[in-house]
Amino acid sequence: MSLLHLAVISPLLLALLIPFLHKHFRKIHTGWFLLPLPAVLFGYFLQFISVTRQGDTVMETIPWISSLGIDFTVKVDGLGLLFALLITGIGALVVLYSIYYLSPEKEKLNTFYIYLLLFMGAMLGVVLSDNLIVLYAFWELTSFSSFLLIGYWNHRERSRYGAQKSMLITVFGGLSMFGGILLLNSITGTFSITETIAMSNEVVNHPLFTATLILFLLGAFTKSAQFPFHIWLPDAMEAPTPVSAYLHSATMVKAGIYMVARMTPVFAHSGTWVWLVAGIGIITLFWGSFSAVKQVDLKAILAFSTVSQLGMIMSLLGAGAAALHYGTIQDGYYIVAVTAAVFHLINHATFKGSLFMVTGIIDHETGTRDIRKLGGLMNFMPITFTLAIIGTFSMAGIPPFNGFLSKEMFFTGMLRIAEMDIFSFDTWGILFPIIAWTASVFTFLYSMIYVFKTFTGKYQPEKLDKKPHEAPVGMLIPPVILASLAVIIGIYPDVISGRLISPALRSILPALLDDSKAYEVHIYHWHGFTPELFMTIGVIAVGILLYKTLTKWTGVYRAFPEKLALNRFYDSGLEKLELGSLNITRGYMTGFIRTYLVYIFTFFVLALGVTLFYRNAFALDFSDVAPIRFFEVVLVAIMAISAITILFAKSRLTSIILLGSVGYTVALFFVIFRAPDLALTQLVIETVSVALFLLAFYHLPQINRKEEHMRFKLGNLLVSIGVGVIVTMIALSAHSNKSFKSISEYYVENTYKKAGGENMVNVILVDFRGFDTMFEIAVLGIAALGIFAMIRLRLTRGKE
Amino acid sequence: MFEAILWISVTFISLAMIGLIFRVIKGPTVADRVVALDAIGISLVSVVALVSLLLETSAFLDIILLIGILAFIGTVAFSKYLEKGVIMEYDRSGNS
Amino acid sequence: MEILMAFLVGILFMTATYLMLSKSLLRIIIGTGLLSHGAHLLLLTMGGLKRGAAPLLGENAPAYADPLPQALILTAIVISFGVTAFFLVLAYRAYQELGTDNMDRLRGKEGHE
Amino acid sequence: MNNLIILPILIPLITGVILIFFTKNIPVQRWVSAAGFLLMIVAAGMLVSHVYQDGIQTMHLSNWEAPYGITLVSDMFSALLVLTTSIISFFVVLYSFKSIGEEREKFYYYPVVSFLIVGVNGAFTTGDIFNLFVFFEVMLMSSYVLLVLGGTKIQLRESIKYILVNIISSALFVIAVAYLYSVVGTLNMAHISLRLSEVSDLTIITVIAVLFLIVFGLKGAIFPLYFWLPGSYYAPPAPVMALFGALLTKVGVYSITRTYTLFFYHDTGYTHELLQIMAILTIIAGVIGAVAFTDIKKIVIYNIIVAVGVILFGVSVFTENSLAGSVFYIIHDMNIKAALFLLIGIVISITGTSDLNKIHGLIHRYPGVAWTFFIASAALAGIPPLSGFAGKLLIVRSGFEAEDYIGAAFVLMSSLLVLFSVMKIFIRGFWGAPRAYKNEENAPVKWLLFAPALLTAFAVLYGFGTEAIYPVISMAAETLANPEIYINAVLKE
Amino acid sequence: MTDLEIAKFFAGIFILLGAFLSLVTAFGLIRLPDVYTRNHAASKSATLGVMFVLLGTFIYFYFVENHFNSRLLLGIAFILLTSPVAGHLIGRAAYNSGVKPTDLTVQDDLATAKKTLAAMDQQK
Amino acid sequence: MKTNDVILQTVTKVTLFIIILFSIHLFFAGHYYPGGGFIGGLMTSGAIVLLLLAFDIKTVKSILPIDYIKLTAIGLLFAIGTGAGALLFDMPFLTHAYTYVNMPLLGKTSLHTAVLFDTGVYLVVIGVTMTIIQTIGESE
Repeated sequence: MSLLHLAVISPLLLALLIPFLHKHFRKIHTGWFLLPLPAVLFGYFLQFISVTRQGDTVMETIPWISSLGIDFTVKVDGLGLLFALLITGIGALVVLYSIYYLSPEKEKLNTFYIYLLLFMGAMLGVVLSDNLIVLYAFWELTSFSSFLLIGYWNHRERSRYGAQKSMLITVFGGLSMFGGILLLNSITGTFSITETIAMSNEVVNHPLFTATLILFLLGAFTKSAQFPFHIWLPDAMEAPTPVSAYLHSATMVKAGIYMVARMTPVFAHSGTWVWLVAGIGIITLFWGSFSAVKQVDLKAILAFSTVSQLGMIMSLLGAGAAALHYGTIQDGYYIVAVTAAVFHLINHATFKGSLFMVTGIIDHETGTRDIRKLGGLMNFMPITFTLAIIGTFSMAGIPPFNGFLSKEMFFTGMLRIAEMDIFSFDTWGILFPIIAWTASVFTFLYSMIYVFKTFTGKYQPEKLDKKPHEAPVGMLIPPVILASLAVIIGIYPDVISGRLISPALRSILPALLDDSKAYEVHIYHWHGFTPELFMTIGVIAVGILLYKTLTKWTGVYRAFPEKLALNRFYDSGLEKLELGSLNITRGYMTGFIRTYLVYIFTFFVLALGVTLFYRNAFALDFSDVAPIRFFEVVLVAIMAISAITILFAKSRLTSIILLGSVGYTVALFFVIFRAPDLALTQLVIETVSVALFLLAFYHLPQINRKEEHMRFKLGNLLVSIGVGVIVTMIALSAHSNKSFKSISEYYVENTYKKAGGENMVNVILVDFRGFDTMFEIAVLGIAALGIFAMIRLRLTRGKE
Repeated sequence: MFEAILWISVTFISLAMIGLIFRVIKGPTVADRVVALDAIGISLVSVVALVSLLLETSAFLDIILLIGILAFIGTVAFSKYLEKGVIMEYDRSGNS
Repeated sequence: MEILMAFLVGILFMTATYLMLSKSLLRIIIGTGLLSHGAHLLLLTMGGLKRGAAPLLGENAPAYADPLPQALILTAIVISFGVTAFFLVLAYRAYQELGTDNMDRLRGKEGHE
Repeated sequence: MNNLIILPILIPLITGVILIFFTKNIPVQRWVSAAGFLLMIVAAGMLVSHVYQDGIQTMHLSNWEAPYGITLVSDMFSALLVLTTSIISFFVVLYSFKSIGEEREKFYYYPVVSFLIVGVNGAFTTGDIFNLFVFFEVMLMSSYVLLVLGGTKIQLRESIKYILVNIISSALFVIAVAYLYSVVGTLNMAHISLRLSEVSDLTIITVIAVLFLIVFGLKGAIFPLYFWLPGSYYAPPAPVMALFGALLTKVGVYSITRTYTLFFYHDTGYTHELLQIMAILTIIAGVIGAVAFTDIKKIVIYNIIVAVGVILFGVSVFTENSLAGSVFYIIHDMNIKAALFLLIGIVISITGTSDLNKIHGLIHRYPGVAWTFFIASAALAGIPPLSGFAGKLLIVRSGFEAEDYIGAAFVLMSSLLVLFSVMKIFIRGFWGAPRAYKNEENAPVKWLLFAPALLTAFAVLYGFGTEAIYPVISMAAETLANPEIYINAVLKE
Repeated sequence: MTDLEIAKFFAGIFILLGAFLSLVTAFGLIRLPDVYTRNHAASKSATLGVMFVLLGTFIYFYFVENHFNSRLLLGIAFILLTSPVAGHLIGRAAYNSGVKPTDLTVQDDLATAKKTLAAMDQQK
Repeated sequence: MKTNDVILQTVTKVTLFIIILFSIHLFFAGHYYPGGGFIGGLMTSGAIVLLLLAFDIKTVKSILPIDYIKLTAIGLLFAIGTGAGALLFDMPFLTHAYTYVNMPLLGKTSLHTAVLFDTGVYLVVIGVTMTIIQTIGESE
């Protein structure tokens, strides 16, 4: 096990220790034990920058299930490292923040931190695994730890709802991706991502390519809350705010982005990929920002904003993938889009992380997140206000914050897309910049709503539970760090461009950027009077206009039919699933044994009948039959008549007697077919059975057949005739297909010679097949025990 | 000749059995049925004897005694059932 | 003869099925009795009914009936006897506790109890 | 001559018989059965290692050469199942100590459980088709007794249905054997396989194959034949339910696997296609049922059906990999089903109900139970790296490789709904505001949790240690995929 | 006629007679009016019939096949012993369970006796 | 109603003897003629049933104070023991051994471990049938 592996699973290992730490150091907030870990890991991963900057990678392998090609391979390359740094860096800040946010008296800190560590480890595993199966395992672990974190306050109905929803949707995606992984594996024969990328040509030309691609994208889209799977994210806001800041803005939701970026080299050669990723991304962008505007809960605004920002990154990745489709860099023509994606990924983590923390502070200090109750907080919490301004302005794409830079690049990418000629991009491509711009307007709008509705306007103390004041320092440090990052990156973007962005790009577009000099990222503040600049100015202008006239046009949202809301669709879908299943199940599981038997017998008749017919198996061969003798016919007649008469018997006694007569006739058959042992046994057994019948049925009421209707009888008759016919037909065919001599000859020869007996049947019973007999008497013994217990042991319900 | 006799006898007994079965089915009382069943049991003895003769084997002769025993036990059980409604009493000395 | 027996077995299975589909517990149990008779006869038939002496070496016959199916049937008979006895007692107890032998009333509510 | 192979059958048999003599002495009942079962685990473990080292183990009972006497055959598949059965039954017995109640203990509960295991292990081990029938009957008879033991109303009512269905399936088994005997004239499974491979006209064999599918399908609860199962398994107390859920259907599944790999592999275009369709329908039906109910017993019971479908799908694909997947999965499922049933047994003993609407917030007082359940549920759904995963991976991948995309997709998506159904229990029953229950104090939760917790731990180990088990499993799959290995081991010495 | 044929002849006679008696039994059982008379027919003639058949069988096996079969003799003895008892039990059971004799019945001694007994009990 | 069963009881005593004799014959003849432990056991229990019919359960219990369930278990042990005996000689389970000996009076007779096995069957069958019958009888 290398140090790298240890780094990946160290959060999981620490999670095991948490219960002990929590139990024995009650006085210390459990979070303090956690804090060093992400910090140290962050430092550890920083070292790798020098490696990835050279275009090198580090790879370590521990064999796991090598027979299936599943090994725990950790690979650090530009993309993985970028994410690892995000996870550990923001992780450290979130842990610090949580120490002040969660009260050790009121909350179960041990479970909280176990979940958090599980998540952190899982996330590191996702971004650093080179083996798809291991990646998938960690992927599901993120879903589960997210489920647990969302349901942390599980006494709340909404928490449970949100947890279930997020789990269902993300696990659905995970399974789809698993299917994709397996399909991919059946094409390439490997689970290693590195090897798969090397084989991307074969993948693209495989007939199953599109299916594989879609399955992978389902995984990525659900995790990254892309339209229409985004509905889980707003409900996930039931989690404690540190969790939202960490999982639902900075890391987990980015796992989908990671996946798309990671698989771009494999899939991006096809236009489908470009279309789907860019298309879904842009729709998500628009829908998220559009929906965010109508929210009144600060966290909900941020949730929809996250959805929309993720859509933006996704669409950029899709647009950039075209570079691979064309197989050339073309002067960074499409690479700008990928660069923007990676860049915005970082930016989003900074400003959204800080905004979530700000929201947490507001919630913590005022007791509400409802913007209708808030207002004028500027005076009470100036630092928080400053942080919020930085965060929202960056989010809205206002210079000089980092969001502005990536937004500019985003417009560039979208404008480029319109010029592509994949599928129908030449005709529909023009929609991309238009939607992008519209969405940016809404982004601007909700950013303004967030900051100004909360911090400016009228202070409404009567609606608040407590008097607001500035948050404790510990709680402010993490958002301050993030906000300053947003500013620093905004001013000096090249701090990260060479160290983080270029190596990541190299991982996303390996074939194009093998030569490390091929493309160096440089981010400029000023491009000249480009269309992008005018678009930004337009966004701000229209945004301000819309903000001022907010009350006049929000009716638009009410016009949107509630019935078509995706949430409604999910809820009713789930309800219908349960109810429908219940109805279906109740429909056939009637509890009537007769129904079950009808199903069984019908299946018996149909399956065998169809097989007989379809395989043309029915055969009739008279050559090998014993002659029929008179008294045999008589016996057959007696038996048939007795059996059929039972059907019409009206009294229980008659039925039993007729059954007995069938049994005795069977014994006679045994006589004429030369089976003396059988005849003896059958006679005695039949007698005992009849006696038992009489004993048992002495207590049962007379047969009442009046309740049986004609249709009922007719159905039964049909089924029974079918059964009889099938049994006969197979018997005839089986008899006519005798292909081998029975092994019985051996018994005839050896019964005396080797077993020292003369009665073959008996010798078979006690010697050749004595084992059968032993367990046959065991069956009898068990039956006796059962009968004894059944009659003697009578538990009443209370004793159960 | 001998075989012919056997066949005739088989026919006789077969006919007899059919008659007895008729009685079993018809009743009218349970006692009638029991009587007929008893007779069937006894006739079965004859049938088995005849079959043994026809098949020229002594393998089935044990069955004869067996049927006799069973028929007897059966009849006793039946008649007790008829008479008392129970077949086995737990304690006869008591007022069962 | 095998062909005739095949038909007889068919009839036994038919009546057994019909009885098992009815509502009265008694008829159902009688159906199971018929069913096992049918199965045993079928096993015998499938072994071949060719003439031959009873499988006793004392018979000194040139050919014997196939002893193997006979042994199997014997086992099957005994087992089905055990099962039938158990079933009968169960029926008796069930009637005592539940007060009905009508299978329709023995359905049990799904998801309750 | 190696007599090891018979010990997993013989030990519980002797244990059971001895226990009959000490009916009223409950400590003896408990500890003798536990000791016997422990011994059985040891024997089964040794058997597995023997099979691993020396290949298929056979034993010609009564020393009669192969097709004439009864032969016990332990290939890796059966040895593994025997081992799993032994372990599960041991834990169920431990669990029963404080769960089943003294009345039942006095009325042959432990002997009958032993006999049940005799039947199950015997069915896994035997190499003779009629002997298989006999072991089925041992198993069924024991299950009848266990089902009805106690004689409550619901038990009596459901027993009738259960017995009726099984009588029918037994009769069908007999006629299936009869037909087969008519065609091939032998009963030894290896010999049957050998002779079947020499038959030129296979049409009737196909029909018989379908009949066998129906026979075993009734026991293994595949699609149109499983209707009896939910009601019957609902009635008995938790440990019995665990035994049934973990073992009984698996015997049916085992038998289908055995016959469809050893006998009926000549007309796969028809038989295995049919099996596949039925497997998929089984999955769908099971999932629908699992999702439908808000009763914890029902939910887990319907999950049995899903698992049966998944395993049989692997069998129907019929490649070495898919069979390996099925072997993986069947062992996993036995283990995890036992754990789940025992866990919901604990829940019922705490709350006194199995209605999910009346259970809330158990996690606050019983975190151990809750987390064990959580892990077991995740394992059930095949979440990596827990135990169901490797099997599902192999099955689905083989499905893709064999171009049975739809079936593989159903297997995959069944995981989601399975997870949904069991997480429903977790979310509604364990989460939520805590509440108090009557008789809560009387539930010996700590003792009861022991068995399922260990079984769940096995599930985790099984998942993580897949590589360690893999050679064993692939050996089992290899034997299944190549019938001649089996035939040679039995017939040519 | 050889010994063998003589034996066969006697065996045949016995068997035929026995079979005939069985037929008569059946005839009786069908034609006779009530359970008591039927019981009469069954227990007398059927027993005799079967004993004849068995005797014939025994003779045949003993003289022709040279096979002395003790169970056959035991069987004859058994039937001789039990058949009357069985008849008695059925008759009594029928009476006690209240089966009415046929209208042709002239006299019911047991009923009278029972009445007397009952009357005596009452007097006490 | 109290009845007088003198006739039945007297005849029972005689027939009982015949039945038992017959059952023992069937049991021992098994290896050579039709019969065997199974049918022998059934006949023996037939005899006991006849006793139960003619007398009553309590009387029969005092004559034959047997716990039939334990009898079943003993029978099973017999059968298993016979099989397991072979294990001691490192032979497969249930391997039988036999030899022919010349006994005075009886002539050539075989000593066969299969008889032991059959004894197990015999005991089990008696045990089981009597358990069933007696349990039901007592429950009435």
